[in-house]
Amino acid sequence: MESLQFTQGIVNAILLSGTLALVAIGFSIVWGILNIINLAHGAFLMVGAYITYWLFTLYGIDPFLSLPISMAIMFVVGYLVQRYLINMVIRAPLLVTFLLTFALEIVIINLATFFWKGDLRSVTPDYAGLGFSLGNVQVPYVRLAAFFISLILTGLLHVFMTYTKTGNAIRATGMDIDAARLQGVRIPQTYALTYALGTALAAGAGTLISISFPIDPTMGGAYTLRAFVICVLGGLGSIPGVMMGSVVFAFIEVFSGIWFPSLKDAIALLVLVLVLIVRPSGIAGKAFYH
Amino acid sequence: MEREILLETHEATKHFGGLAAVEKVNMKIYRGEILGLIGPNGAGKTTFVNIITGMLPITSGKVIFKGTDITGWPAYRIGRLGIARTFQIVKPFRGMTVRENVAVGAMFGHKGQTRSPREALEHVDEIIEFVGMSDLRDKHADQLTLPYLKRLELAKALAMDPELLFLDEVMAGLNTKEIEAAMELVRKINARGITILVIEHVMKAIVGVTERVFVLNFGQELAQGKPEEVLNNPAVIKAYLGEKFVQRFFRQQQAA
Amino acid sequence: MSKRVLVLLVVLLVAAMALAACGGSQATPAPSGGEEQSTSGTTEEQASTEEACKVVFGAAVSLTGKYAKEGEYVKNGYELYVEEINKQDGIPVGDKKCMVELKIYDDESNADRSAQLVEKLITEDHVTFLLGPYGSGNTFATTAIAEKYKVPMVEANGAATKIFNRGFKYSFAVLSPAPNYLRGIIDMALDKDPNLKTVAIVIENGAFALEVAQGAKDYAEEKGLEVVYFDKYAKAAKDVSSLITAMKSKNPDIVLGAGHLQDTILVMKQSKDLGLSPKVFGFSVGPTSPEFRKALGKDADYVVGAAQWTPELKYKSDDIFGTPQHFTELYKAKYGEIPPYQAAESAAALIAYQKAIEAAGSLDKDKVRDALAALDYDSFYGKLKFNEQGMNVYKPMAVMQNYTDGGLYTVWPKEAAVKEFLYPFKPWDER
Amino acid sequence: MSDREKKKAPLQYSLFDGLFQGRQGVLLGLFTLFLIFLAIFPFLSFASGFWLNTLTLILLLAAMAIGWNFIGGYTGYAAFGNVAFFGFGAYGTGLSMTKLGLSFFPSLLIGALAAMLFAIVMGLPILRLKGHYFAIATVAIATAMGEIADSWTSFTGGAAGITLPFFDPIEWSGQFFYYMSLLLAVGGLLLTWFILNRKMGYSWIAIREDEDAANMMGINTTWAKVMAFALSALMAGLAGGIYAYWKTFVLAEEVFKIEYTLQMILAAVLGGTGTIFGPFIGAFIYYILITLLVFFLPVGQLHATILGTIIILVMVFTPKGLMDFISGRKKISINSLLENIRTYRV
Repeated sequence: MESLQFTQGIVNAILLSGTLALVAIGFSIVWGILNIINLAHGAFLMVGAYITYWLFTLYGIDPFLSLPISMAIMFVVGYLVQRYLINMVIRAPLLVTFLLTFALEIVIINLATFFWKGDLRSVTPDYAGLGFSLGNVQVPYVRLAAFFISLILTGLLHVFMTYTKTGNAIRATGMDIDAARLQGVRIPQTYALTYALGTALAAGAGTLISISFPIDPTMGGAYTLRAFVICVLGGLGSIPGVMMGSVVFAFIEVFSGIWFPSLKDAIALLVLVLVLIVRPSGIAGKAFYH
Repeated sequence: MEREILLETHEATKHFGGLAAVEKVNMKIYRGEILGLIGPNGAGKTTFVNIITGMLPITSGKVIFKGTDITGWPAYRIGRLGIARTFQIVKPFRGMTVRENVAVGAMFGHKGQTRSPREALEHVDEIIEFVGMSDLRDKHADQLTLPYLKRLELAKALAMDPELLFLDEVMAGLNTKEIEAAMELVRKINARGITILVIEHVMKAIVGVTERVFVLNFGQELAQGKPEEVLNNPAVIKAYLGEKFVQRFFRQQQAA
Repeated sequence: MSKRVLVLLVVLLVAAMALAACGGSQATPAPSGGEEQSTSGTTEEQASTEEACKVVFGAAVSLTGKYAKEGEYVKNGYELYVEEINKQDGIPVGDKKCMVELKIYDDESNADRSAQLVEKLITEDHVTFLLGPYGSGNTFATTAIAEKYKVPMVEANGAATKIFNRGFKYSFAVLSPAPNYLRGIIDMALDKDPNLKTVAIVIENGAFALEVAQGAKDYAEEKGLEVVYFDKYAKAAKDVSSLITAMKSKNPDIVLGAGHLQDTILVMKQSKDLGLSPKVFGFSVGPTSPEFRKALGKDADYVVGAAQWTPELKYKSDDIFGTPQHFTELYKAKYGEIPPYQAAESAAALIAYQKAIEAAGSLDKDKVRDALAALDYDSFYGKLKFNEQGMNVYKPMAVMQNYTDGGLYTVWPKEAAVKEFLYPFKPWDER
Repeated sequence: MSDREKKKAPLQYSLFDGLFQGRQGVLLGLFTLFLIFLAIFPFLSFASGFWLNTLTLILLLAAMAIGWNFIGGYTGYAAFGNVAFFGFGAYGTGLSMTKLGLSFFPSLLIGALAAMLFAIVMGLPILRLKGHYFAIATVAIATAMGEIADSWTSFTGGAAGITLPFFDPIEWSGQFFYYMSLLLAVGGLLLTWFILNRKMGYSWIAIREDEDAANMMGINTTWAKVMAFALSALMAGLAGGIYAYWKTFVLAEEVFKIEYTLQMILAAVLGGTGTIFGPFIGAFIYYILITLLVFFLPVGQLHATILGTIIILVMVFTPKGLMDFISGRKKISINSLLENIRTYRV
């Protein structure tokens, strides 16, 4: 019996790590390139989830098909937010951008609560909750699909950042803004693009989450915190680091959830603090952009 | 007569990951002298100062100051013991006035233990005048221009009543006239009985104020001696200016 | 400009408070202590006899935040009563009738705000009586304020017994206390299948749910069941799959959940994901509200929930609603859905007030308090009677089940059951 | 500058920015008037229980903001977990009163000391972290502490919390807690002033402006930072203890709410971080704004949106807070509002 707990735990953790990686990757590039802790990340994720919900509820659009739609919408929103708001104060001390993105989160959540009410909602396509069993271990199709889509999106991002001109411009900006400027990179646009990528990925994660978890306007905060922990665990600024951080975090979360359910977050957070103290560059050991 | 050694390093070494920034440097600084520390960019000059002053942990080796082994001491204890420094990239306390900036040195430095903040604030007028900033005394540091910020660095260090002062490129970015003034200032500081280590790229200044020069290259000692000798040392010229320049230099000399 | 701007700033700062404070409180004596307050109560009463008599009930209710949905039911219940009683020209007080008014603020599901608002209701708005907020946490915070000012509060949505363990004199609850919640479900399950052996209990980490769970555990053990799993999840949990997995490995016959609507939905959703199929799924709060079915669709089938009250109960009363069925009709006409029990108990709180006021023949706070303490009345909601501590321990809990036809029916107690208890829970993989 | 003038010129403390800008007389006068107003407030005719309650909350917030200012404003460490100290103070006080059976004042002391001790123990490792990492470590610790308090049923009472006795006599409890909070907030102002006159004040600001330089100049930065952290814990811990007894219960979800951290930061930022009076005034501005939005303006459920918008505007236009304008260091004009954007945009 205990072994079921263990094997199911492993499956849960692996499935969870995919979605978490997607959540964290957007957070990570914004942090790494723009040096902003984007506290509104979870709010964008929530909006992505609601876009999926409404497309499904009102027009019957399959949640997986709504993925590009919610990502595209939030890409535009993110671009505008960065271009015309955050860019204005981006070089200010950290407290300013911290509070700015926090205020953004308050506004988004409050508006969402106002228009959509605070109750839990679920996207319930016919296949929700279906799955197959490996022995006694249950693997829900939706979460499996979400896992693979997350991997694909992460892979696409990696390709984009490595092999396209724009991706290179973004990375160059993150490494040395002045050099990038001299190379002809248009910084405000590049920043906006980076942030837009971050919000689009958040929205994508929101879509995937909405298919397997109930959603509500305050759902995002927990994901912002997790993204942060993952970035620290994995080391900032590297996609493989984030992937690794997600796996480690997912295992911590799932197993502390099995053994000490009410201390789930506390354990993850104390691990974070410990990692920060002992090895401030994360377990992947890559240097941070500072 | 043997001069008194004020500071001495034994095989001081600093590694960043696998990279050796400073490798087994033995340096002696004698009380009362002005020693020049030169070397090409990336030679490890600032790193060397950082490990002596406790800004960076030393990888191996020893630092002895006034006969005390200060290896591994935190920076503030070293500062209180009588070593002060300026920073290549100026580090003013921007939210404070000039006088408060300097007073911080006076209240926490070598003789700081005995001074109250008010005494420190009153004490520093003389130093501010010494560096020629009396008129700017009550200005905020963030309103100063670069030459004054450099002087402020100096004043802050002086206010600590140091016995040994590291000057890290205080003349970089100054024009000829300002350099002259700065050189004069360095001499005046030395005349107050403060031993000085000058890190400088401005060769004119090195030749003009130092008695002795120590050359670092790739973290290791390349040469030391009198400024004129060292600067004519082909190895030093090569390290500084590259092979091609050395050839050209000697060709020119021959032509002359 | 500078100096004037400055002065202006400070003056504004002070004036903003002063003005706002003056709003409706010229009559209040300075210290806000209890004795002065009760005098002011009488002053107001005298004043209101001369004008048209009116009773103002004040409440802080969660209209936004975590308990927004439940808060809406509470507000609906209060408002339905007020609408109905005012059709009859209000509550009889002595030989005249007093129109009823409601003053409701949104406490944002926040206990601190709730307490602050109740203090405002008492000292600024001078309401005659207080009604409760939603949830044990907020109720706990607000009863302390009511007690401080010696204003009665009849609450209908805080079931935790710890609210009433402080010896308060002015707080009354019309609903059955938390430890009783899941007893009906256990009784019913054993009645159906005496061979049931094991129970797993998952608990939302909150005062109410912990009491529910402890009550259920004690009762289950008393009935010879083995409690194989008993653990809590964080209050705002968004993922309980770890607990579900742990429960599943124990293979329990009965899974009981102590919590609220949102986490109950979450537990059900993830039980399906992870294939947890016990013979009975029962929850303290959630399955009886229309939201449950809305969120889960067909997956809500078979799930049972504890209910303080159900529309099918066979109570008869001479209050304005008369029977649960009549209440249901009125509620449906006004809000378009079957009333959840939160609405009924909230309306019942006002019935308790009405009966106490009638008995006291006065709006005096202390007289009404004494009448409440002595109240023994059979309402459409069931018995309204308070023990020493102010809890209504005299009313039984019912059980409702989400039926396969999409309906929600009372299946326990047997006397009131309109449908047979569907047993066992149909495993997910057979659906 | 002649010698005579030099003698005459008073020592200028930038530490007292916002006060010693040539209008200190007016400002101190107004502030004293305001304090007198606060001191007699409970005896004014319109001082209902509700307003007493609201002002008590404001003063507690002010006290916490003043405490936050030590670490966040003067020392420059973006501490986002100060609510942990509030929670420690509340639990320390609550547990001392219920489990040890002590009376309020010794319990309050124990609570505050517990908060300070925790700050020292936590501060030593995490004050080595910089910027975002420090910020998030503090959030993480505060959140974890809250969760532990929430589930450690045998010690803290878990989610059922701790119930404290009522203040006796209950009729005066409003006034008692009001004056306790006023005392704490004003004490916090005096403490700030006292520290700024000591070397500690200079070390804090030096650390904020440049920690390396501060260290190099003989400042024991670790000690100074830990002291700043511990003193801000003292303020929050005392506030937490008063709050616990005032509310007569301690519940993790109430006393470890991350919102409290944000409120103290917002109060400090609105007023002006790194100024003596900024956090105090900011607390009033913040809370009055909230109170107006929640209770008096017809914005209904959108008040959080309006609050968020205000924060965004403040961050974009005057992130240094209003103290600059109040003190006359800056004039209110389009230019001064756009200055921030000009400096920090990309």
